[in-house]
Amino acid sequence: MAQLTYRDAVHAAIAQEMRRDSNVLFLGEDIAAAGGVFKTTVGLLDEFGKDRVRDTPISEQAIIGAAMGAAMTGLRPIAEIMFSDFFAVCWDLVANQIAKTRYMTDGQCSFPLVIKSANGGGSRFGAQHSQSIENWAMAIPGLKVVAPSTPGDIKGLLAASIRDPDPVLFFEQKSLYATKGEVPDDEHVIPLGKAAITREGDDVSIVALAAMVPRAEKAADILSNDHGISASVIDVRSLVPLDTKTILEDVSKTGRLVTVEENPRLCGWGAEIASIVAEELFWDLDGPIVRITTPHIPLPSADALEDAVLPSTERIVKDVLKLVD
Amino acid sequence: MAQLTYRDAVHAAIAQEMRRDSNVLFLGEDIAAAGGVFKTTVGLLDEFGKDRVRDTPISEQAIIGAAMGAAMTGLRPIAEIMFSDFFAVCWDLVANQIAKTRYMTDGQCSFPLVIKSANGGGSRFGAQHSQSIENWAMAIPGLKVVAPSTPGDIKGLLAASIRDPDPVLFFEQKSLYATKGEVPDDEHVIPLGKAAITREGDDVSIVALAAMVPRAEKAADILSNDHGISASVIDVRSLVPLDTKTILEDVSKTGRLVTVEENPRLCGWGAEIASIVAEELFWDLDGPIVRITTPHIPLPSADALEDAVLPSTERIVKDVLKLVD
Amino acid sequence: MAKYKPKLNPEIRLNLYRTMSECRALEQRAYDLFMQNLIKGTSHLALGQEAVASGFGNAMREDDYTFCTYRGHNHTYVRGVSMTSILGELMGRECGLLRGKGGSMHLMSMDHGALGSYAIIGAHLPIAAGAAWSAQYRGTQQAAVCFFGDGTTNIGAFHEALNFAVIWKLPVVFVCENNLYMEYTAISDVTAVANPAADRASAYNLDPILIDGNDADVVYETAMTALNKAREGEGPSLIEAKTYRHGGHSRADPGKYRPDEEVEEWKKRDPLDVYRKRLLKLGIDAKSIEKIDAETEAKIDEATEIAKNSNPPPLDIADTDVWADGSSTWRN
Amino acid sequence: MAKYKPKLNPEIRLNLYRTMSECRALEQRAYDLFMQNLIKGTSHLALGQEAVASGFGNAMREDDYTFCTYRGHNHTYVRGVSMTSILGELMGRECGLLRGKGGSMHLMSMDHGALGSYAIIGAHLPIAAGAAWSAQYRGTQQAAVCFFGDGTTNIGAFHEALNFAVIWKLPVVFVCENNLYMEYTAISDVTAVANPAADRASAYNLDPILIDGNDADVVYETAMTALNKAREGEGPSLIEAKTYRHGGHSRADPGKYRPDEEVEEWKKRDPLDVYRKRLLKLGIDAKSIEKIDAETEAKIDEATEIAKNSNPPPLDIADTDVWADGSSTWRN
Ligand SMILES: Cc1ncc(C[n+]2csc(CCOP(=O)(O)OP(=O)(O)O)c2C)c(N)n1
Ligand SMILES: Cc1ncc(C[n+]2csc(CCOP(=O)(O)OP(=O)(O)O)c2C)c(N)n1
Ligand SMILES: [Mg+2]
Ligand SMILES: [Mg+2]
Repeated sequence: MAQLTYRDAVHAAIAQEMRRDSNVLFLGEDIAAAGGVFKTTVGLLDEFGKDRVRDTPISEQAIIGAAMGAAMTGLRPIAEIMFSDFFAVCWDLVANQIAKTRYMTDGQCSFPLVIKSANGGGSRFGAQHSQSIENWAMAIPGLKVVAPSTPGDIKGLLAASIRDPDPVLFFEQKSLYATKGEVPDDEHVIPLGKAAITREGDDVSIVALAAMVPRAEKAADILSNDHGISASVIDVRSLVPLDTKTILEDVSKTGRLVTVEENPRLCGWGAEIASIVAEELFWDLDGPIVRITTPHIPLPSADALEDAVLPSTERIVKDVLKLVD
Repeated sequence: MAQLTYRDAVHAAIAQEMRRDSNVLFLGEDIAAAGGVFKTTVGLLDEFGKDRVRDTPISEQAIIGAAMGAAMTGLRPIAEIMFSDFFAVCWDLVANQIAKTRYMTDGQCSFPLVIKSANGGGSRFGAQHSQSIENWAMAIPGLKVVAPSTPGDIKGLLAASIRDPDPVLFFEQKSLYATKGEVPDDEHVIPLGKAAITREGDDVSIVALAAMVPRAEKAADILSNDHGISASVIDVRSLVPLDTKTILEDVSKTGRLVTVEENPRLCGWGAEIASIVAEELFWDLDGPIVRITTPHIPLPSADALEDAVLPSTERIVKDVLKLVD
Repeated sequence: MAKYKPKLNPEIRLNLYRTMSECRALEQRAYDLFMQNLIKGTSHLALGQEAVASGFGNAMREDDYTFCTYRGHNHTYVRGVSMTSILGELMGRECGLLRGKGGSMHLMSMDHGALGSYAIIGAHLPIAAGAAWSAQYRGTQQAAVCFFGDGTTNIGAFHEALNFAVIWKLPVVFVCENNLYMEYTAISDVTAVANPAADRASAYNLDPILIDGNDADVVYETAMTALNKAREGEGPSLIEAKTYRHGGHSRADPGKYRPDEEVEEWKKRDPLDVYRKRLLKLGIDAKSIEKIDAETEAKIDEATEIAKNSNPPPLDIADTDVWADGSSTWRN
Repeated sequence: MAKYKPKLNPEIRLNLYRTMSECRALEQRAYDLFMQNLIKGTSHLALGQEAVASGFGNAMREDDYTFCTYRGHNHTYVRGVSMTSILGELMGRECGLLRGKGGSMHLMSMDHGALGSYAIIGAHLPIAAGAAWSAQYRGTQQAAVCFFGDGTTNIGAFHEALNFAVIWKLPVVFVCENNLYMEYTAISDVTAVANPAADRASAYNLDPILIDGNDADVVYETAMTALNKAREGEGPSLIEAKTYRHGGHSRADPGKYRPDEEVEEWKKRDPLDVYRKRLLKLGIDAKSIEKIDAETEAKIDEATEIAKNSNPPPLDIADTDVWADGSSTWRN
C-alpha cells in the first residue's frame, strides 16, 4: 500500500487498465506530451505510445465523437474534458448521442467509454472553470456518474469505470488533486454503485460527495467531540448507479438526513436523494431533510468570496446542530 | 376574449411585443419565410420585415451568441431553438455565457433575451426530439425558466418574458400546440414567478407543469367524482422564479404533495420542490411526498411505448389513491 | 496514392439500378403508409436522392461503416437491412429494426455496418471519425462513410470533425448531399460560399470534390476512389454531391417554398429515369430492367404485408436496454 | 469599398508605443504579484503580444466593442480601463474591475466598450457577431473586434460565427493572434492547414489576411482598414496576426515544450524593442521614449500601491447581481 496523491492515483488507474487491455485508448487536449494540465497523465505517452495516448485540437465535439465512434466499434476509449465546465460545448454528443443510442437501437450497441474531467471549485478560477456539474450528468438517462473523494477510490473506481460496459462520466475534484491517501499497489477495482460509510453514527446521516466528503467528516468529528452528536457520513461515490440501499438503511437508523452538495442549489443530486427519502422513508424520519449546497449563483473568483459560498465544515456543523438540537 | 390555439398564442405574444418595442428582434431556423416548423410565427416576417425577423443557418451557437451580443448592447432578441433537445449543441452559450456574465462582471450588463423552444414528448418523434429539459435549465443559476400550459398563459407569460430584463428559457410544449383556450385580445402580460391554482382541494396537492397540467386536472376530476378525494392542482408555470409561497401554502393545507413531471426521473424539478417541502413543511405533512415522472430512460418512439412511459392521468389517479387511502 | 480505376461492368450497373429502384419503392411505400396513417410521428424521405445511397452502397465493403441522418432510410437499406424491418420500425411494430424504440429517424443495424441514423445536425460527423479511428487503430482497412446534408456544413461539429479527420489521417469519407435546402430555407440564403462543402475543402487541406449526385455511375466511381484512398491510409475525403429531394422536408411539409420550375427541372433529372435511359443506350435489354422493377414491386409488397401484420412491440421493452446489462436500473 | 489610408504620424506612433509600454508594465507587474502570492488562482499573460492589442486599441473608435479571452488584460486595458482596477481584480480586491467576482479571466468594462473576456474557447466569436448585429440594426457604425488564439480556430463556434457574420455582413473584425501554441501543444500538430485562420478565410468567402502581429504599425494599419470596411457596411474581416508569448500559457506553466531557439528567435522580435528602434530611426528623440517609459513606470507603481491597499470585497456581494434587479433570489 503506497501513499499516493489523488492526482497520481488517476495515473495509476489509467496505467493499470492500459497495461491490461490494449483496446483502452486515451485522448484529450494536452494529455499526451504535456501529461495533462493537472499533471494526472504524466508518463502515459512514454509508456503506451502515440497510437494509444493522443493529443487533440481544441475540438471537444470531435474528442467525444471520436470516443463514441471508437467505443461502438470495439474499443474502450478514455476521453478527457479538461474542465467539466466544457461539457457544455459537447453536451449534444454526451447527453443526446452517447447516452441514448443504445436504448434507441434496441440494445444493438454499447458504449464502454469513460469521460474524465476536472470538476468543482475552490481554486479561484472563476465561474467558468469551477462548476460542479455532476447533477447535469445525473439528469441524463444513459450516463453513469462517478465522483470519488479519496486517492484509493480514484484508482479503484476509475479502473471499474474503464472496465464498465456503459458510458461513465468520471469527475475528478480539482480541490482534491493534492490530497494524499492509501492506494493499493496491486490491481485495484471497486465496483460502481456502492456508497461508503466513512463515519458510523446514530443521530443524523450526512450524505456527501467528492470534496464535500472531507468537510462532512470533519464536521462529524466536531459534532461528536464538541456537541455529543453522533453523525454518520456517507460518501455517495457514484450517483448513477445510486446506492439507495446504504443511504436508506442509514437514514432509517438515524432518522435524519442532511445532504452536502457542491453544485448550486436547484435540481442538485441532493434534491433527488431527498425526494427518495421523503417518499420511501417518510414514516421513519424524525425531522426535516436538510440540504446544504452552494447557493444558486455562479461561483465568484476572489478567494474570500469563493470560500464564503462553498459549503464549509462550519456550515455543516451549524446546520446539523439546528436540525438535531 | 378570443379562442386561440396554444400555437397561435405564441404568435400573438411576439406580435404584441414587437409592435410595442422596436428593439425586439427575432431570429432562428425557418422562423421567418416559413413561419416556423410548428407554425407559431407565421406572418411575423410580413409584418415586421426582414431586419427584425431573420432566418438563420443551422448554427445554434451563432444564433444564441448573436442573441447574447445583441442583448448586451441594448436590444431585446428572441431566439428560437427549434426543438429543446438542440440546446445541447449550444449549451455553453446558454449555461456558461448568458447565465453567468452578469454575475461575473459585478452586474455591469443585463441580458434581456428570450430563447423559446418546442419541448416535450407525445409526438412519436423519438428520443432526440422529445425531451423535456426544463430541469437542465432550472439547474443553471442565472436562467429564468417558464413553461406554460394554456394559450392564455402562453401569451401573457411570453410577453412578460420578452419584457423581463433577464434571460428567459421559454418552453412551448409540443403536445399542447393544437389545444385551444381563451386569450385576451388586448395587451396581456402575466408576471413571472406566480403559480396558478387551477383546482382547489383539501386532501392532496398535485403540482404539475406544461403538458402534465391537463392530465393532473383530469386526474383531480376523476378523484373527486369517483373517489371523493379533493385534490388541488397547481400549475407551476415558472420554475425560476419559483412560487414556493403558493406551493407551501397549499401543501400546508392538504398535508400531501404529489409532483407530476414529464422529464426523466433523476434531478427533475419535482425533486427540487419535494426537497423544499421536506425541509420547510415537514411537520405539516401527513404522508410521503410522491413524485410521478417519466422513468429514467430516453423516450421511445412507437406510440404504444411512448404512451406507456409518459405520466398519464390514470397513473396520477392510481398514485394519489395509493397515497391518500 | 495507388489510383483505383473502378470497372463499370453491366452487372455493377444493374446492381446500381436495382438498389435505386428498391430505395424508391421503399420510400414511396413509406409515403403511402403515412397517408393511411399507419406511420405516426415524422419521417424524412429522400425520394430523388437515391443515386447517392446506391452508388455508395454498391461501392462499400461489407465490413465498412455507414453513418447517416434522420433522412437515412436509403443509406440503411443499401447496407442490406430488410425492407420489413425498416417499414416495421416506421410503423412502430415488433418486427421493426429497433422494435419501435428508435423510430424513423434512428435506423441502425450493427450487423450490417449501418452504425446509426442521427437526428441532431452535425453529431455523426465526429462519431464517424471515431469509428474510422477505431478501424485505423485495429488495422482493419475498413472505411467509414458519413452522409449529411448541405445545411449541416454550417454547424460547428462539421468543422471539428473535418479538421480532426485530416490531422489523424482517418479512413472516413464525408458525403454532403447538397439538395439545395435545409428544412424550408435555401442553403444559398445562409451560406457564405456557393458550394457549402466543396468550397470549404481547402480549409482542411482537402481537394474540392463536387459531383452530380443524381448520376449513380459518377457517385459509384467517386465512392470507389475515396474508399480506396481511405483504405490505403491516405486519409479522409469530402465529397459534395448535388441532388434534390422531390418532396418536402418531412411528412408535414408540402415543399411550397421551392419554385415550380426548379422542382420540374430536377424531376427531369430523376436519377432512376436518367439511369434507365443510360442502361438502354448501353444495350442492356429492357427485359432485365423490367424484371428488376417487378422483383422490387413484389419485394416491397411482401414486406408491407409482414410489417402491417406485425404486432405493436411488447410494452415491457420500454424500460430495457438503457444499460449493457439490458436493464434501465439506476439504483439498488 | 472606400479605401481608407491610415496616416502614421508621430503622435500616433508614440501612442502605439505608449500603449505597448503600459501593457508590458501591467503584465510584468501582474507576474511579480503572482510571485509574491498576491494573485491567487490562475492568470494568462500576453507578454510579447502587445503589438496586437496596441494596434487595435489605437485604431478603434471609443464606442466600438471589443471581445477577448482569458488572455485579455491588454485588450481590456487598451480600451481605457485603469491599471488599478485590473490589478485589483487579479488580486481579488474591492477596487477590482469586478470586485473579485470575475477574476483574471473575465475582465469587462461596459463603460469602455470592453464587452468581456471569455474563458471557454470559441464562445465569444458568435457573441461578438451579435454585438455587431446590434450595431448594424441600430445604424451606429460601431464595429466589434474579437480577439482569439490560433487554437480557437479548431472549435465549432469559430466556424459558425464566421459563416454567420459573413452572410449577415456584420461589422465585426475577427483577430486571430497566432502565437503558435494552444496551451502546451503546438498548433501545427493539430491543424489541417498551415495558417489556421488565414487558410480558412476562403471557406467564408473572405480574403486571407496574414500579418506580422509583432509590428504595431502593421497591426494598426490593418485594423484601420478592417474597421473602416466594417463601418462602411462591407462586412467582416478575418485577420491572422503572427506573434508569440514570451512566457508559458498560464501561471502554472514554465513553457518548456518550446525549443529554446524558437523562444530566443521570437524574443529578438519583441514588439517593444522593434518599435523603439523604429521610432529612433524615424528621428523621434530618445527623450520622448524615455519619458513614456518613466511615466509608465510611475503609473504602474501607483496602481500597484492602490490595489495592494484595497480591501477584500465585502462578502455580501457574493449573492448579488445574478439578476438585473440586483438579487440572486429564485423564489418568493
Ligand atoms: C442541431 C439541429 N438543429 C436543427 C435541427 C432541425 N433540422 C432537422 S433537419 C434540418 C435541415 C437539415 O438540412 P440538411 O443538412 O441540408 O439535410 P437535408 O434535410 O436536406 O437532408 C434541420 C434544421 C436539428 N435536427 N438539429
Ligand atoms: C472549450 C474549451 N476547451 C479547452 C479550454 C482550455 N484552454 C484554455 S486556453 C487553451 C488554449 C487556447 O489556445 P489559443 O486559442 O491558441 O489561445 P492562446 O492561449 O494561445 O492565447 C485551452 C485548450 C477552454 N478554455 N475551453
Ligand atoms: Mg439539404
Ligand atoms: Mg495560441
